[in-house]
Amino acid sequence: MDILSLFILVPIITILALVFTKGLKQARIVSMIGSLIQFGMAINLVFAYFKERATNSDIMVFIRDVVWFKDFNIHYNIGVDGISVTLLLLTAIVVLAGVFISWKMKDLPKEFFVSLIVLSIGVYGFFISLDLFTMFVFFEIAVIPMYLLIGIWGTGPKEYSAMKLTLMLMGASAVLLVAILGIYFNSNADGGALTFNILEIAKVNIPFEVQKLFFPLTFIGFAVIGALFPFHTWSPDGHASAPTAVSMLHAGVLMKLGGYGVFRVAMYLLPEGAQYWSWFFIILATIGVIYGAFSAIKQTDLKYINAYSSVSHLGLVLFALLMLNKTAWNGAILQSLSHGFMTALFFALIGMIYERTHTRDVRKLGGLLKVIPFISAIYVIAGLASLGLPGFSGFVAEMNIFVGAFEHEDMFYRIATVVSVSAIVVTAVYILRVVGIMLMGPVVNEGFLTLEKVTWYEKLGILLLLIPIVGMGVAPLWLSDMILESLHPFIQGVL
Amino acid sequence: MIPEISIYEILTVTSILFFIGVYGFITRKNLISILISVELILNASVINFVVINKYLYPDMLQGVVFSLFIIAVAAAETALAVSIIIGLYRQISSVEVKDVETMKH
Amino acid sequence: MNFVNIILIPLVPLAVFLLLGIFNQKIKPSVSGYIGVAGLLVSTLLSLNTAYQYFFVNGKADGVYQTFVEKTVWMNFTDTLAIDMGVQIDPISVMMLLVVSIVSLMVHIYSRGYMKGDDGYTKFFAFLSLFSFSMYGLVLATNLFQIYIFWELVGVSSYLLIGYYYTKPSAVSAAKKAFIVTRFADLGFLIGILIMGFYTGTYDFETLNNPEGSAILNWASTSFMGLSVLTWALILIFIGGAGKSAMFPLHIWLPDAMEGPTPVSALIHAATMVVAGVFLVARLFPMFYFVEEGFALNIVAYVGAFSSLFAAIIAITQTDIKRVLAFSTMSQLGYMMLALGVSGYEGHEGLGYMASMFHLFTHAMFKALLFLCAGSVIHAVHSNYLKDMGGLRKYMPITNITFLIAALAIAGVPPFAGFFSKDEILVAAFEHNKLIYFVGVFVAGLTAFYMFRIYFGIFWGKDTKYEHKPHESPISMTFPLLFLALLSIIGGFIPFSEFVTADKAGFEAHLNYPLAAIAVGVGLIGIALAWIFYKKENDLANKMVNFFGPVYQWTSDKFYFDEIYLFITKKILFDRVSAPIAKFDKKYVDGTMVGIGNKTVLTSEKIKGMQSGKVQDYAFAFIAGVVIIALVFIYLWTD
Amino acid sequence: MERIVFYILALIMIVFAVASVTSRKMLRSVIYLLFVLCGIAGIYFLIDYNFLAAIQLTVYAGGIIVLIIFSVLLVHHIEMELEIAKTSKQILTTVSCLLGLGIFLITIYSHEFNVIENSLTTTTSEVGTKLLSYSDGGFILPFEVISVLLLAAMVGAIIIAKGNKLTDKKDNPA
Repeated sequence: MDILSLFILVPIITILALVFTKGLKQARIVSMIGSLIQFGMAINLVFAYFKERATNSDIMVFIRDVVWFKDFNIHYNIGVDGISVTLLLLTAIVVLAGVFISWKMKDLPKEFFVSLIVLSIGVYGFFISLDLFTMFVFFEIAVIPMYLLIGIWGTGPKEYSAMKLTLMLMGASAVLLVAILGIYFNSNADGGALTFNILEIAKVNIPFEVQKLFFPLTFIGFAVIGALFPFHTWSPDGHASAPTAVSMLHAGVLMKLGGYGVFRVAMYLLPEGAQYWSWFFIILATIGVIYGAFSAIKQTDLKYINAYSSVSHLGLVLFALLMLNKTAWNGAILQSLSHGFMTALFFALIGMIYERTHTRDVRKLGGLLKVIPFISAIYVIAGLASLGLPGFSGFVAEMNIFVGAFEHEDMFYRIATVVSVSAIVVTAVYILRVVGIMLMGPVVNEGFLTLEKVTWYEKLGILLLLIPIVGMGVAPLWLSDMILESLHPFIQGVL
Repeated sequence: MIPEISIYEILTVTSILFFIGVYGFITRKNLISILISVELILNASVINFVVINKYLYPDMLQGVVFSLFIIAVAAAETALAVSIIIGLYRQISSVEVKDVETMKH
Repeated sequence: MNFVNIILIPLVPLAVFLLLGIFNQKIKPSVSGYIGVAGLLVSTLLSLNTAYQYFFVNGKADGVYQTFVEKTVWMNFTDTLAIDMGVQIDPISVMMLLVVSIVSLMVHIYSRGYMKGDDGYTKFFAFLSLFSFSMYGLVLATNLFQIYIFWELVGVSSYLLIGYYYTKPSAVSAAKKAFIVTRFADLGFLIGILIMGFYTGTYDFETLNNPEGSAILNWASTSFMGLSVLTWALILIFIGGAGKSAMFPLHIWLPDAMEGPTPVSALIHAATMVVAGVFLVARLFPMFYFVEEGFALNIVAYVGAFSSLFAAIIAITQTDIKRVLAFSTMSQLGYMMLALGVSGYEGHEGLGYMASMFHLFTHAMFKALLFLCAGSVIHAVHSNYLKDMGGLRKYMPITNITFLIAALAIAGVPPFAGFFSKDEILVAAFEHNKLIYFVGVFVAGLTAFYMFRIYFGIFWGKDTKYEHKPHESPISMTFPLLFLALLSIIGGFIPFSEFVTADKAGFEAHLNYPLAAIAVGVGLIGIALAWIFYKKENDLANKMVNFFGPVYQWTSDKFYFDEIYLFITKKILFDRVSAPIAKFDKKYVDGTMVGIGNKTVLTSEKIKGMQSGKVQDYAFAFIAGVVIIALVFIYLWTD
Repeated sequence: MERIVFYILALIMIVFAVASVTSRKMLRSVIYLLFVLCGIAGIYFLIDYNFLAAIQLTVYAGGIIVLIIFSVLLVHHIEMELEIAKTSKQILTTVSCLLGLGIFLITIYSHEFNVIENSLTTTTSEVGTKLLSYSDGGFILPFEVISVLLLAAMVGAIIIAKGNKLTDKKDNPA
């Protein structure tokens, strides 16, 4: 068995094992063991990747290619480069943290963990696929369990949110499918057979007219899940209604599929289309960055604040991708990772606060630093990380994006960059507002004085997410170099 | 064949009959009237069978035989339809289409 | 140079921070105080050693102080641009090391007494250490990005320390305000860095500042809106510096920042962090001086002069002693900025630069001393307001004396430290720009006046009846006072021009006796006026207030700048931008998406009726369909 | 002569067909249909398919119409007026029917029929032979199938018409 297929296989085995469990205790132990194995595999993969990379200079390593559906030349084709490796690691960590955070899942725990792990299969598969069709299949696998997870275990208007989220993502999938087929049917532009293989298509000179037509479709198809303005509206409602672990996974990992897809498919396969359209999507992304930040200021629900903050941060990912240069792309990948950890951490903390105080309305909270100091302190740290404080991952990512974006000579792009940079101030405003109202100040509610202290599994979940944030922020060199190296073939393809 | 009468004229008449039947089928609101319209349509097509047999392939009999079959089937159909109508009338005391719309919604 | 020792200077406080931060609950408060002080003591000794080595042993080559750099790549941006982490040793960084070390150590010691019994004792020392680490990193930075990184860290430690009394809403909002205002300024800084990096291809100070380097020689190659892009970059970077150094109009956070514990005010908002802006300009001084013939430097000079005047006027009317000191800080920072602004580069021409650094050094000592004295007073009377004080000289003799020394130093009375540095500044200004010189002299007078106003108000004047009899502070608090007072007395005699100059060569600076006499005279007039108004309780002051009427009111309300900013942020940004965007999102963007969904449901609801179950309807549709298709395909399509 | 007869027959058929589908009296509508069916029988006579004409008269005019009349009498009062469709629907239907008719006619008239001049008379025995022939082109199998179908229809009709009573019995075993 090759090292990558295990990422699909282990969750499947975990699910099978979960089927035979009874009750919360067994279910969570099994899921924890499964996720721990995944986590171990992800770490092992990083080392294996470095080892392989030393001798192997292909674009992708650990490639495995099995014909899946012969008539249409669909393959089960997997492989990774530095970018997917880091994203796999992100996924493994967030899933594991998610399991810890759901330690006390009361309703239908078995089904919950099964859905959660099905979701993770989709994400793993998406990150390792090198075949457009397989990629699309995994994309769908990742999206569908979302409906169940929100619809069944959510809070508030959960059916509405679940429906909205699923419908919008499905709509995007429909657009995406058209785009993928469009690419497929033009993959023989230089002669040869039609293929879904990304690496093969990248070598083909797809005609400019075709690129112009299909780039926006591909981009929008992926960018909806990356919360591109104005297709972001599923995200606040979805996040607000979802249970904690699902919010974490969704914002932390699932939304990254958007940026990754844009990068792997739209940018890599349709570079001329990307150049042709970049100005237009730059405008949308820039609006998203500013708009998300400003929207977050006026929200009162913690999850909404975080959801809009995600819109802003992920807008920055798309913004960087559209800048079409190595530094900005490096920033985009780093930002994906960084946002993945940070937002997962945020949602975990919000979940803990909600569990204790039974409200997410900032106006009803206050003085939490006094009563639950650990959670509050971590919230402050997460907030500082989110506003791009040096020493945390967000800073590293944002600086790469800004420096990269500024490399673009064109005045229009410069202005867009300056506008996006100004989001760091607005971000500070909404983060500090929440910190000020919710954590500091006098304790507003007598009931808060007896809040339960943080438990060991919550601490574990938090630390799992916090360590990478700090690690990336303090010593970014190895990570950013690893990504930069993997970006080389891409940037050569594009420019 | 009919002396002095071309196939066009006959086909014209049958077409007219056919569309009258269609018109009736669509506009009438009563099951029996609809049955009547169906009979018109069937008859128009039967004539076509016969006429084309006669005018174009006079030494064959397929058209005639088919006409017989159609008439037989029409008879069976009418019998069944009438029994259904009567059964329905027993149940709901009406043979109006609008009262039999339980399939809708 | 022994770089291991130098790198340890910031790392020791960092280690202390991590230790205290992670084991916050487990460490006894008394122990954590010792750990904090010990950590900083190590750093201070190392700094002193570094200074000695640099200035007296091996720093000089051919009469010029060398720049030593040791760095490692932290992150790569492009093939040419990268963020390095490292330490740069040159006169100003070594001088700053001393300033930070001495003040920080004194504040650490002082805090052991001042913060005694506070809930967050350990946390406080952790934050102090974090701040010290960041500040060391800032002064040792080798490049723009590194300085930006520590700049932000300094900002956040300031945020944490201002908001230290986090249950007090005013402290929370002050912390938030400080962070956001400086963050806003940092936005300019960051954009400046981006521009600078892009056009010069480097972030390194050494490369940038080299007068023969390509960055300075080619400043005219690209221009934007009539000015060199590098000028724009420098102006933007100066905005960052102005934010941290509370220059007008980004000064509004500094008075509010006094909500923090007083030792914090002494360390961060008087001596170290707020001079970061001055340090930044000094750091990039060759660029400021050479690019576009010092266009950006002129801006620095005027902004500095105006801020200095503006703050001195406001300081006269404030009644909270810490706020008086805050505005005084702002005013003195403006002084340093204006000194930089009027400076030349080589030899004696660079007097302003040297004077600015000199003033930075002396100011750090006496202003920290003033704050610590104020802290001691506040500790004794439990109030920040002048009206609650008076006649304290009897109860707190040491505080009285040290405060007096500091006040004399800031008023520029010889032989205290302030006299020398201020004199150099005024000489430099006199030689370059008379207008700025007059502003400087006027401010010197105002400074003396407001400083002695609070001095007399606190220690003389009316004999307030105290609920608890005030008493002198413990030794842990008075020792730093005495130590800093000593430095305030002797600090002025350091031959600064030998060590810290723009071209690093060193020159002989002499007192300019006529100008010095004028400055001292103006200072003495200020002190005399204060004596008349405030020495004994009388109503002269009230008469003056009535005389100036609305002007006094404006000044005392700080010319309503807070209100203007509040209006812009609350009314315009929050209510006119943010709220509508949030509403727009819910109503239109989301509305459109939901609308599409609802329309789909509605449409299906509508066309569901077509599936009526009536065979007749189907037949009609069928016939009509067949007819239309036949029409289209047979008769229209074919020809 | 035949021409005149044909036109008269055609006129009768069309007029009565129209009357049949527009009349608001059920019974009249059935009687008009009877006239149409008779007219069709007339056409069969004209083209010399006497057997077919006879079948038409007996099965249709004699059998089916009577059946329908019975059902009408069973379920209707003779005076009852029928509902008619909405005018808009009538117009729409008319339009599409006319359009369809137009298409039919244009198609028919634009096609060259390969008419073979003849005056052959078909005897009943020929038809019978054809129906019962099991050689090539024989119709014995459909013939049998139709027989079974008629039987099945008969049984079905009886069961449907009696359906209520059967269920009644089941419901009330006593």
